[in-house]
Amino acid sequence: MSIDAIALEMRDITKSFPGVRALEAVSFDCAHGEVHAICGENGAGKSTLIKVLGGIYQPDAGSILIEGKPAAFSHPVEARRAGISIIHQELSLLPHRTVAENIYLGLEPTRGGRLDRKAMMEGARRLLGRLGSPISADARAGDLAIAEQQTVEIAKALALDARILVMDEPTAALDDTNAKRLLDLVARLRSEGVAIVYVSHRMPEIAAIADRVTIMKDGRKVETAPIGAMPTDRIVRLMVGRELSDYYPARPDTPPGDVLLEIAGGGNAELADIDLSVRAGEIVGIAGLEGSGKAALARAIFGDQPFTRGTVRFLGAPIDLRHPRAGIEAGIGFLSDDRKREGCLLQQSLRDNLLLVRRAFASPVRGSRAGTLADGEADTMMRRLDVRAAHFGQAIGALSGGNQQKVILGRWLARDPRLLVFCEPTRGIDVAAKAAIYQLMRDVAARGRGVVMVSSDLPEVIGVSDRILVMHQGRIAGECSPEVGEEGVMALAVGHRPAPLDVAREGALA
Amino acid sequence: MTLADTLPASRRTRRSLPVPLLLFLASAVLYVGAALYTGQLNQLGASGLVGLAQRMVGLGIVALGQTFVILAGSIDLSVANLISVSAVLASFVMQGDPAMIAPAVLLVLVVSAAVGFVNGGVVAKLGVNPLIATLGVGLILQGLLSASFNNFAGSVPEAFQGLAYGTIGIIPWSVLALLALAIIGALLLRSTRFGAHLYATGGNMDGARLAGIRTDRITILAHVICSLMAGLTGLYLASRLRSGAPWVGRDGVYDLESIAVVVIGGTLLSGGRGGVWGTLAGVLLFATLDAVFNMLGVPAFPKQVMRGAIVILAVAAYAIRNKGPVA
Amino acid sequence: MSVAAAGEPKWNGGMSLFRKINIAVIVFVILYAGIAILQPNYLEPAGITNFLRRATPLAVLACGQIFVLVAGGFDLSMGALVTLTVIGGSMLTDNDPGNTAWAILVLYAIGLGVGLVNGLVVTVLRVPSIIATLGMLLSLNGVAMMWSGGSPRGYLPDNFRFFGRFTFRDVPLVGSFPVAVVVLVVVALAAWWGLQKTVFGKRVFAIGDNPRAAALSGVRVEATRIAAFVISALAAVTGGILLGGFGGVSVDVGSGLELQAIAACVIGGVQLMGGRGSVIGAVAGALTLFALFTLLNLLGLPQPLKDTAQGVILISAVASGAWRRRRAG
Amino acid sequence: MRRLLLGVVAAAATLAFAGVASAQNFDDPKEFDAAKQLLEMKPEGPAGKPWEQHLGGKEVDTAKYKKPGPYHICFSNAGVNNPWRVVGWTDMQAQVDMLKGDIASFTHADAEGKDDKQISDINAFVSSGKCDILIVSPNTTAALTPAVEAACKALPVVVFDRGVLTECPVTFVNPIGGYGWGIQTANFIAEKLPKGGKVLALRILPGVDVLETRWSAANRIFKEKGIEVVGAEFTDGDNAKTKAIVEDYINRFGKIDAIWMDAGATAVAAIEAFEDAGQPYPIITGEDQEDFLVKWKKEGLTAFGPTYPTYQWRSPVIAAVKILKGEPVIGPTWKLPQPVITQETLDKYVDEKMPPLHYAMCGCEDMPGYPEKWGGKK
Repeated sequence: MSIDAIALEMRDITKSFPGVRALEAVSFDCAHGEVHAICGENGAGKSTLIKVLGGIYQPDAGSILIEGKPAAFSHPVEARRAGISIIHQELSLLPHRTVAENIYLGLEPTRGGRLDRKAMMEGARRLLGRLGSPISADARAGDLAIAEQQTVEIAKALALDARILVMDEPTAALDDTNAKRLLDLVARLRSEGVAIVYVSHRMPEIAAIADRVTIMKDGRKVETAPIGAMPTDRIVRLMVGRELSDYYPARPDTPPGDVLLEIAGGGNAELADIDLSVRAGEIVGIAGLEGSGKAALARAIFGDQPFTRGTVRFLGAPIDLRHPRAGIEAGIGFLSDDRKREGCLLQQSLRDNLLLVRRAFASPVRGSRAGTLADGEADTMMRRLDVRAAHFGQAIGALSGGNQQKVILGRWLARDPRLLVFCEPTRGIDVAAKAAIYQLMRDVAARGRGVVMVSSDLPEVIGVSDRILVMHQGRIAGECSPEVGEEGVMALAVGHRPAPLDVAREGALA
Repeated sequence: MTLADTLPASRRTRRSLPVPLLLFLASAVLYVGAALYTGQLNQLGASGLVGLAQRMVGLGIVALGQTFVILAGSIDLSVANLISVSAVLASFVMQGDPAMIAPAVLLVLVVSAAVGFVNGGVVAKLGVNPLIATLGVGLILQGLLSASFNNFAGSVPEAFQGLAYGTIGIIPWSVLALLALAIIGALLLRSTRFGAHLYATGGNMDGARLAGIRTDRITILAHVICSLMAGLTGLYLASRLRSGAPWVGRDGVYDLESIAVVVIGGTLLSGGRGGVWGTLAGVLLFATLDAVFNMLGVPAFPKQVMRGAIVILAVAAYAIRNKGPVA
Repeated sequence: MSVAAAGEPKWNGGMSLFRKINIAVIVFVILYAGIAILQPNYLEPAGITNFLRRATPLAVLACGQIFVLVAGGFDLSMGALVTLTVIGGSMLTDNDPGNTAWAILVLYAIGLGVGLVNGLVVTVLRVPSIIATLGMLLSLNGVAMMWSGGSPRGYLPDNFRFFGRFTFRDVPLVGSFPVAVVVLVVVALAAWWGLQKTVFGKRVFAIGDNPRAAALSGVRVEATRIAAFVISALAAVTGGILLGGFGGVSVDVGSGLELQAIAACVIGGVQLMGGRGSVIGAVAGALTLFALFTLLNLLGLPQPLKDTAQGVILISAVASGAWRRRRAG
Repeated sequence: MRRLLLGVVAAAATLAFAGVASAQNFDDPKEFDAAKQLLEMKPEGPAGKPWEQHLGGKEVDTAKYKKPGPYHICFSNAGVNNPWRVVGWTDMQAQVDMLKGDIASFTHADAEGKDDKQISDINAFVSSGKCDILIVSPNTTAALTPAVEAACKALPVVVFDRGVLTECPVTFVNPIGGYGWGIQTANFIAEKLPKGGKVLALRILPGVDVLETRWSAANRIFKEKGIEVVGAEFTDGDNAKTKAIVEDYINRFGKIDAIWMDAGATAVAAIEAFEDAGQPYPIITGEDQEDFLVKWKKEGLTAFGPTYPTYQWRSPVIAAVKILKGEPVIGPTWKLPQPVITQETLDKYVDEKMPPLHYAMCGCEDMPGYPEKWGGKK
């Protein structure tokens, strides 16, 4: 394959946010007809780099050259005009609009000043066909499954017919078949001379498709090298910056205690036939692809999206988890995977965030300190959690993800539930904070509490869990021990192991 | 906002209710029922129905404009004041002189557009909450206007009164104008890039920005359209009332009523979904209520109570299906 | 990133003190200085207490409205409830001082009912509060008129009017001291305590900031929201009792007060759509607004320019707040 | 954007000046003189029934409207948005009851103070074909003129209170009006005021013609007599605001000797401001609202109660029935007498059993349902 002219060059890009240096003098380039993969852990700065390229953030320092010419983007529209198309990790579809309208958002074809709906529909169908997707172009985006929405996002990027295509974890929500199809498409685009920046956590994909790899860590570029010089284990080592073994806390020798939670035949619109038990002192990992029902399972255990079928026993007694409050009252805690929308009270102080759960159950008319924790205690707790902030009266919104997560974890520790459900506990968190969170989870378990950890991050699931349940299509596809490794878990997750019959997620497509 | 917020847990496909049609049917049933009940069969004849349509014009035009800003995720509380401004401006500039019609109309439209531009700019560029921004601009307008004029100012020439009183056959011009504006509005929303971008701005501001849409400009343009519609309402009122007074907009409660009919018409208060036909159906419901209350001879005070309850229930009828947090 | 903190930053110069003081307080002091220059008797104790007395109803309304605003909603029905209170007060007392006590109880019960309905319409029927309370505004105006047949049927007895009108004479130091100012202090302290010093208040902030996070943490979002509307309605009744006491019966005392109360809060730094605000700010905002009205009256500016000035102050208060926040990141 | 803002402000400022120049003429010497003449006239008509009396005027022939009864009367009301209109509306309904034998139905539409709605209401009445005659109480004069003109073509019309700019109604009933009010009140103050006394004028709001003319006439007399008016302030009809303004004036001038009001709604609040400030009561002109009259009697004020009598709501119903019977009525303008309440006649009008915002000059004492229908107690 011939790598011709450099399509994109970013030089010494630096970007800071209050309290965080997200990028520090990062340089990066990509040629026409090249797939340049960026690897790095969450929080390594990949997404920030892409947002700078897309004109969403303006860099504090550094320059961008497109086709050798300097460019500065103050608005996404300018990046698009420069021929850059980005598939963002965060979905940005309009739920009330049709697929075709979403695909052509900002690029609507017109004829004589009027929207050419026919062209939009046809174009949308063509693009979806190219992606091999059966999605109807006039369906409302809000009615689609997450994976389907991801497909629409990709179609949206393709519609721009860009010379530079940036894909931020495009296969995260796709099953194997669709992921394979996407990789074929990437290869085709490459042969058409498109410069492709490809961000992914999936090592096999990178090995299969990338021409060069850039490793990022803690906002810096670690290394750029051709894929031939980068075997997967080296990539991982560079990403993590140390051996995986000392990254995860040691597992205890003691066997787990009594059964805390027992679910039999649990099901709802997204789940079916869930049989599951969690014991005191153990960490149960739940893995699965996006849309496999692992997030739904966590929410069902907590009572946010309750089971409609089956029985749940907690601490030996039957319990009706119809509402989060019921779950909390029984002694279950829940850390959402969406810290911003479901976790933080962004404008409130660290103390107020920490005390939220305690306050939800305190007497309302007593002083805000009564029945909760004194400010001093809250502060002590945050110091113990090693929350780093200017002061604890500061609004939580200004903190980095890791520190936010520690405060929210503290919110639950302040109530000390018997069972804690973690959803993607380290999403968007830097490495140091990750290790700290893992240790905290282990500490919780060591105190005789049960921990359920739902995560899309396979190494994390394997590194932290005592045993692993793998979800596939709304059911538990199987249970395995961490020793089976990533391949073993993945095999279950994609349904390669003889899966229990062919089940549709009931109601999901109704 | 992400899709996750708007998607119910159990992603049941919920088709949106055909709000415009339901409102239209409800209005028709109410109106015909009241006419039959009171034996005022004349109200079912052409002149009765034309009268009903005529009741829609003033609120209808301004509500069309309000639809645009609400779709964009903003809101406009200054329309009532702007209506007064444009009505007064029109009749003051015209002073009964037919030659001044064109300059007066032009001036009104320019001033309206400028007010819309300021509204949109304060919202989009200064980041002021649209309720406060437009409330403030409305207060400023009202103050300047009332300081300058304290009664009906000037008058409109006979020719200009044709706007409100002229007819084609038996159908008044103004009703046709409302219909035409609604069709233009619907076309704008459905068949132009601006329309698509407006829905995107109101539905998912960040997503729209990522798609390369200049959401600031869209917001400002929506406000300009809304203000122009308020300006047109002012012109219509000046024509219908023969003159403009600094209180015509406020007395008409066009600010709150236009918001109410837009929301009753199925447009989301947070933006991104809805359209002009729903709004027009909401206006029809309000006009029908006026007519029906008159036919039934409902006293003024119970009428107020019922209207308040109807506003709440009409919105509740479909809002109750909404699962997201409401404040 | 800085190191783990030991606590609040210590005083580091005048700038931080300046930033800590609510901007409405500063604007108020400037406006009041202007008033005092035009009419020096506003600096005498009696002048000050008299000013406070007049501003009390608005400040009380702001103290109620802030709960709904911080919870992320609006209460547009306040003004109509003030009117209903005054008219209802005259209907219930029927000019008999013996009726005052239970009449006031009934009025608060009505307020409780109105607040509950507002809250239930928002939480159960899921109608956005701006529409819900707008509907309530229309209905309450109608109810007040229906009840009285269009015009109040009785006078408000003197003991009903005590809170809004009576002034203690010959009080040491200040000379005269209106009862309304006592009410203001009590209400403001209660609101401050309730919103900023209780668990309940913290929940109000939580549901205004992020209702979803609050619900997932076990906060009863609906109940808290309903309570906020109830508090707002009870404040409106209090405001009505004060206004009726100060001025006697009339039929449109309350019109427009809801927007003034919201404006007062906003000037005082309360954030629309919830999550941020302080009672001190709301009271200072009310005093600022009232000082502005007074100043414009004293300046003899044309009456309507009062609206204009109010609009300018509103927009600049919010714009400067948005600007300061954006700069702070 | 800043430039645009400036442009808008500049345009508005220009208009502000233009506006002052264009203000409608509320100070018409001719009208002033006409009112003066009317005040001196002796009312004709049945004694003790001022709503059937008239000041001058001629009878118009109504034979062409003659119809067999009973009649369907329709009434387009501007609104019942203030106590004065509420009392009047009650008067009107009672008058309809009194003429039950002649009236088969009485349908009304309330425009809620909206011109636009009232135009539609009138059109709906005309197109309903159910009205034998239409009574209109216009919300504003100019705006309702076209609708009334259109109605005149279809059926007889009676207008009262505010007028319309057309002579097409069979008759337009109203009292002497604002100039008369201004003359009566200002003369009273001129007579009672000590030399060099200070007068504070309290007005409701600007721009309403009936109120503007009251002020212009009064101000003309104050000027003629060299009386110092220390201020003219708008109260919005708001009690709290009235008190605040009066307090400020008392503070600023030390003493205010007289209060002139263009409407009495907030008279008691103004008086209370003097009480609260520990000042002696001023000379005051209010209106015929009961709360003012009661206060006047209780405190022995030097006061004066001009009226814009609510009994004028009775006359149009009487006229309507007469017209449909073909009996002549006074027209095209029918001026009603505009009595005042003085110290001498005070006792006749004070009635503690009536509600505070009741207008004593309602002419309703002999009507069925009095006083309960008006909110009073027996």
